[in-house]
Amino acid sequence: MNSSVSSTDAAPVAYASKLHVPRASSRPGEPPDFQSLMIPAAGAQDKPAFDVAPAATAELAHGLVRVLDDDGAAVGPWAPALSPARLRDGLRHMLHVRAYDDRMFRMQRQGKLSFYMKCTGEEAVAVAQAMALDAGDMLFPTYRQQGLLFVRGRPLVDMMCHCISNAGDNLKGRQMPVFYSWKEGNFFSISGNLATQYSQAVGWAMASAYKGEDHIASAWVGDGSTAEADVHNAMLFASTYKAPVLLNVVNNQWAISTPQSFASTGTTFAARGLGFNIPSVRVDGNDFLAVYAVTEWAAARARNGHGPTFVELLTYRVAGHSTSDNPDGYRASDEAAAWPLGDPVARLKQHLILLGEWSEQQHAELEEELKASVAADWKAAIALGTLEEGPHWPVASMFEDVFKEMPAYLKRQQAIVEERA
Amino acid sequence: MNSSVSSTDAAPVAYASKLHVPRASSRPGEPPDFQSLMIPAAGAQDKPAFDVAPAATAELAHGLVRVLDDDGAAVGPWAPALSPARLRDGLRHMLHVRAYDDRMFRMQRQGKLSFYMKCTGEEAVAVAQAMALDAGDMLFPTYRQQGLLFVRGRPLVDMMCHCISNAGDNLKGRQMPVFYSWKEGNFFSISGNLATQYSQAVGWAMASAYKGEDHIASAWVGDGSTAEADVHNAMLFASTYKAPVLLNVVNNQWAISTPQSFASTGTTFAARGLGFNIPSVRVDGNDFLAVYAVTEWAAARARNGHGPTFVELLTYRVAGHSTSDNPDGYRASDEAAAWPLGDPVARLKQHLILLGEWSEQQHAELEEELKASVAADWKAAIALGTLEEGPHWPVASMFEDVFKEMPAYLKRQQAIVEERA
Amino acid sequence: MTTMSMVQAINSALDCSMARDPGVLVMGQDVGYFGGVFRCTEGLYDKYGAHRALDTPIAEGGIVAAAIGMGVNGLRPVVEMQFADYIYPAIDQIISELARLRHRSGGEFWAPVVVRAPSGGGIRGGQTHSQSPEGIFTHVCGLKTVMPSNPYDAKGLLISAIEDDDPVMFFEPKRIYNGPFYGHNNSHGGPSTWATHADGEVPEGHYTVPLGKARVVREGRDVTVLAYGTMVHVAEAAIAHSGVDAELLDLRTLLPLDVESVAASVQKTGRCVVVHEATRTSGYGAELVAEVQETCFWHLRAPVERVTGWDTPYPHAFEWEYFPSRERISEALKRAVACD
Amino acid sequence: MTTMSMVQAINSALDCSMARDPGVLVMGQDVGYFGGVFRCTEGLYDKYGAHRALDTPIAEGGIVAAAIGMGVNGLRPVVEMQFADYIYPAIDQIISELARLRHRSGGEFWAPVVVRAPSGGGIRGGQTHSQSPEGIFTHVCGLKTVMPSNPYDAKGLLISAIEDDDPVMFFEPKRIYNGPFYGHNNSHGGPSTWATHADGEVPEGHYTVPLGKARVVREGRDVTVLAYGTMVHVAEAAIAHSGVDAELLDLRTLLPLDVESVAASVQKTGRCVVVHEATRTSGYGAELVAEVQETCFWHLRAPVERVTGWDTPYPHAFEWEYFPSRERISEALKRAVACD
Ligand SMILES: Cc1ncc(C[n+]2csc(CCOP(=O)(O)OP(=O)(O)O)c2C)c(N)n1
Ligand SMILES: Cc1ncc(C[n+]2csc(CCOP(=O)(O)OP(=O)(O)O)c2C)c(N)n1
Ligand SMILES: [Mg+2]
Ligand SMILES: [Mg+2]
Repeated sequence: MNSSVSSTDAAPVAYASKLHVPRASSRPGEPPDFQSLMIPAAGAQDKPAFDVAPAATAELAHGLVRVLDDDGAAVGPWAPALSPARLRDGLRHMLHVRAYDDRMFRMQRQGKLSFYMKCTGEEAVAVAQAMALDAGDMLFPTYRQQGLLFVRGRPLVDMMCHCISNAGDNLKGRQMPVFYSWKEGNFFSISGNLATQYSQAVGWAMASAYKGEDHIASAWVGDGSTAEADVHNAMLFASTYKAPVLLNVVNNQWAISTPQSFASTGTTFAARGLGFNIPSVRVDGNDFLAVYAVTEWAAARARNGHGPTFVELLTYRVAGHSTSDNPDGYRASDEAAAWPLGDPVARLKQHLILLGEWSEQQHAELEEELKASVAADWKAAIALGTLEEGPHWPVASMFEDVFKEMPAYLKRQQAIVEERA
Repeated sequence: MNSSVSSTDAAPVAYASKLHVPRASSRPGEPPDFQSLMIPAAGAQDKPAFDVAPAATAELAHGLVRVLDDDGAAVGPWAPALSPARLRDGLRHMLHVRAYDDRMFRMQRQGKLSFYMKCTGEEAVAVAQAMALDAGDMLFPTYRQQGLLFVRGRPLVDMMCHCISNAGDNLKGRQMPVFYSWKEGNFFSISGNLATQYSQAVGWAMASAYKGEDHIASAWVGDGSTAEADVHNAMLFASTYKAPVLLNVVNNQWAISTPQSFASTGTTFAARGLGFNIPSVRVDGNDFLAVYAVTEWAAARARNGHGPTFVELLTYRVAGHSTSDNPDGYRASDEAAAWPLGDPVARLKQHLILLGEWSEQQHAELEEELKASVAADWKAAIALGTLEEGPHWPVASMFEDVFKEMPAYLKRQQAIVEERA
Repeated sequence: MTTMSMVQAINSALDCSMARDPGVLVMGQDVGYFGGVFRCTEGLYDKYGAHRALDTPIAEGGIVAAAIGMGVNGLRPVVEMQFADYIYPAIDQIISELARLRHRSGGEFWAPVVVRAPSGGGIRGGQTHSQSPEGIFTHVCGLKTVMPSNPYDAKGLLISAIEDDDPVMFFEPKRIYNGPFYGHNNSHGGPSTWATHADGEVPEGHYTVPLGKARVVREGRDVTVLAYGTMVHVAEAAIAHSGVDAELLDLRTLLPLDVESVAASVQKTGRCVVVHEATRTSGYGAELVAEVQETCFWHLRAPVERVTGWDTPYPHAFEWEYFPSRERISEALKRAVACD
Repeated sequence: MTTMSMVQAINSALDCSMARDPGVLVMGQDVGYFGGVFRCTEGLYDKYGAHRALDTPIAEGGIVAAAIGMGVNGLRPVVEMQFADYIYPAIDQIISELARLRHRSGGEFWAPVVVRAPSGGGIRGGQTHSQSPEGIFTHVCGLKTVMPSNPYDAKGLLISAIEDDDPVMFFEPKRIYNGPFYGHNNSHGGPSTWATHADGEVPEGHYTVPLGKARVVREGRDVTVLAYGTMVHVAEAAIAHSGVDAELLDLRTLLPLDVESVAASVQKTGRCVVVHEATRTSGYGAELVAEVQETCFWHLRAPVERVTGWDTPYPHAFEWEYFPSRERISEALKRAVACD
């Protein structure tokens, strides 16, 4: 119902609206409410064969693949065969991402970056997925999968240089912070335009099949961004041509201030994949083991000619959307604490400790070590230049790469800039 | 697999492609193949309550609502309560459409129209649906639902005048033939751009709910056009805001030369609705009674606040796409004859005869009567002007309606045209 | 009379319009509960409810399509695109549908939709939060295109746009949302917040500024400057800086253009400089040059020059070198008056 | 050497390119089995298979996105839009992605995609089968935009476009697909099929026509006519009809524009008429006028005039009154030379 109109102007009667408008899981002053999330117990879902018929994944699409139980034990058919060493790698990467995010966020607050975006609470998604993929697989991420870069070994100094647009920025000062690109690591240039990469990833995968190659593509999109047409196009093309691609939806409950209910249509995101005849799985995105297992399975499907898999990763965006917003303005400040799937770092740590392969002390030491190494990286990065003081790339470099070879009219514009410099 | 390259140029080795490319139900020289269509017997589907949960319509979305059995009897829970008089109305409208299509097609071949599109074999879709809707409901059709206009009582002379862009054309000579618009009949202006009306219909329905009104919207799109982003947007918005709208997909198997397999992803179109949490039904589009029943049910749902329904109408495009193509160039010439759901006119006729409410003789007489009346309408239309000879609207009228009031710069352009005239 | 920033003035225009007409609603990403990422719809959700300050999915094409359907059904939706850079997914609905509907239906149907979009640089947003795509829309018949340069005009033009029965593209220069702006170092000496700027005085109630009418910001004899949005202020600063006696026109509406005012000024001064932040080639400045050239050829004493953004994406690190600065405009003015 | 229509020349360009490079494929609606609604891809399905003459869903945005991904993965996709009017659903992928990718990734990624689209009037297609949207793309940095006027150029330019590592928008004037065209009644006296036109002689094998170079169709002393696509022939007819000694340039590539040739000609003739079929306001003609005015101001002896489509949708019944006719061009030529 509309509130009644009050204004200095004469107020005509408002309509008695019958329109349904979705609600949020919480708004400031309200208690968090995650009742509507379906969260089955760990180990409850079957693991089907690689050539499963799409319709046979209905349970997986409406349920939730979970491996770690409340005690930190790995249970059920999806439990992956990962050595303790690999698990520790995963934990290290997640902690590394977290240390990086914290540093960069603080640096933004100090004016050293123009902007930053954290992935706090979602680290398992990118880290476990990158570990389950091959180095030759092409990644089409959003701005919230920085973990992919950590697993693939990108030097943090390079990432930082990009974020401060200094002389060491591989993107030559052109892009906002966090819109990374890293060809060497098969990490596609992140676009400011949401979801465009999703359908491009399908084209990349089609080309891989066209060339008879075995590389697959993996694409990510946020819950809110599933609303974009590119996601429809991606699903349609992936299914039509059985492209070897993983289509991941990172459902972290929020799209800036807008709840997932404005994109989910009241069912799971994974369910949408079934409508396109794509095998679809909903997975606990804060469960490192479950994310790894589902990704490994989907990648094997793609590599063996069974086509795309649609994966919803259920997680929670603990921090604000970016440095530009304060989430307390649009959701209960205790919502993160009420999130029923916990923290991915804490859960993997618990598992490793349960296995006897990790300890609180090791954990604390690792955190310290990573904090120090990130601090050292930051020093190394700003030694190559800062956002405000430089050195930057030469200003005239902005005219490069518009085309492969600079046409005469751009050279004339460039000359004007060079003259002024 | 790629064919090997042969050319006067040196031919490098082509790739051994693994890409999956969908196939057609037939190509010239091949036997038609409709094996993959799932066609259950008439009466086999349950009819759920108006407030059915979307997921509970899975059977309806993968099955097929059929009422008329092979003998022409109406069977099962979906059989609608339609009087013989109403059924005869339906038959008359379908025959009228067919007579109109035949005449206009021939006139195009004689050069009196620039273009035409028939709906042969699909007449039940528009006719039965229009009869099941209220006059105040807003229609957002494609070019292949001319039957809606017949049911709503648009004078054929007006439709013809539009198609020949004469002085009587309500669209003032601006639009190609068959892109009708008829505000009085709540029939929305047909766009040349496929599928754009689909998401607009949802907005119209949202406005109806916003205003607290009871009118609903009904939109149509072809199987091929479901690939457009507007269909995704329509489904997303309709489901998110529970808009009172019918979203119909007319699956006539072909999109110009492209088979439905390039849009269906190997499942039913109705299945896609489930992914958006919309109750979805697949219906025999050549079964007048089934189409009527499903439309009546969906309209009642919408009118009673239960939101959208997604309806796939399974039918077959018997004629070419338009006057611009010859279907024998891309599908087996006997495909229409092999279509397993028969002809909608013949099936309703059989039903009426079975009821003792119709006869072969009455049918033949009606066909003659309609043929004569269409011929008379054509004469009346060309008396108001022909495409080549006119009279048309004044040429300078093309500058009107770009804006509500003509800005000075358009008046200047108009003046130039008027001077030349 | 009170003072308002441009954000507040836009908010006030929406508020007034919603209060007067229950058919007016605002819709877009984060415009409801949150009040918009630039705060233009703040408070409307509380005042008018979730239906009239309508949050939407992130599907620009779907938003505009829904707005068209609503417009056809008698409402006056005001759509917010979160950034003008994200208007492209909606462009088919805007160009093929919104702009053409009245014409193609012989006047039977139309949709009085306003599409608001923050445009231009100013927040270090890089290439996807800084674009000025207005030129594209001026090439589309059936659309009106507006860009205000100050709070007073913003409110009056937006109310006009909402009350207009034609679709209007309404671009809001985000750089001057919260204060006027005169170039890189802001050293014009002019007021630095709208609160102390004459055009920051905005009536609280309903008023309109007509579409299609330019405003003479400053009279002058030697050269005419055509500008809109942020560039009006930078041009003003450049005029002061250069010492050239220039006449400055704030176009306000790009289509329909106020050709009479443009021609009258250029026929008087005999010289013209066109300024915009958008990329140069085939930008709206080209149309202005062509128009001036066609209507004032025999009066022109110097080539009409364009000072614009470069033909590159808007670079994150080089906003200032990209931006058509006070200095670049100032030099163009001097070049113009040097001709005789 | 043989004679080809423009359709055949385009087909031949695709065939040559596919034969030479297995990474070249064509994709789009009805381009595979059927050979395209205008027959430009006829025979390629039989010769190269379903993977390389790839039918697609009716989702222009999805087609271009897939092509970008393919381009990034080393292929050279040639996309056919069934009509240029249907390019808008793909425009976000074209503008925000295809055009920007190389720049935004610091040169790490690019996609050598060609987007072919039949444009312009000529088939009584009304407003949604007749548009000429080329101007929009010339405003987008990172795209090259091409429009041939004859079979020889069409083949040579298309091969250049396919081999170019930058994205190219390739507009094909459908009115001259099957024969040259000189205006309404075709009474120019010139050849009426490509078979008897000099530019209908097309080598069967591989050759290129460089992007970015205009062609002097006819030398003349008194006025320069800038045209492209269909309008080249109509302008030729208008020149003959008017008796004005005009120099006619076929621009062929709109971006990058061959400014040197344009300026050289206008500086010689001192007058210029710009012709295109697209709507007038903010069309590519505006850029040409601006460019000519900037580079040739001191040589101009008459205002540069534009002869274009009107600022309305393309009307079904009034194609001829809408079309920039031989007569309208001819009058503009006479007006130009009357100035001195
Ligand atoms: C096409 C487009 N529209 C709007 C935006 C503005 N925007 C940036 S991020 C964002 C929210 C995205 O939410 P989601 O997809 O859930 O991803 P998350 O940020 O939660 O990871 C919006 C609306 C954009 N970048 N691109
Ligand atoms: C946006 C857009 N793309 C392409 C076309 C060209 N086109 C017109 S009809 C058509 C086929 C549509 O097929 P379908 O949706 O199955 O409807 P049908 O003709 O079978 O009724 C195509 C591709 C168009 N009109 N609009
Ligand atoms: Mg999110
Ligand atoms: Mg079809």
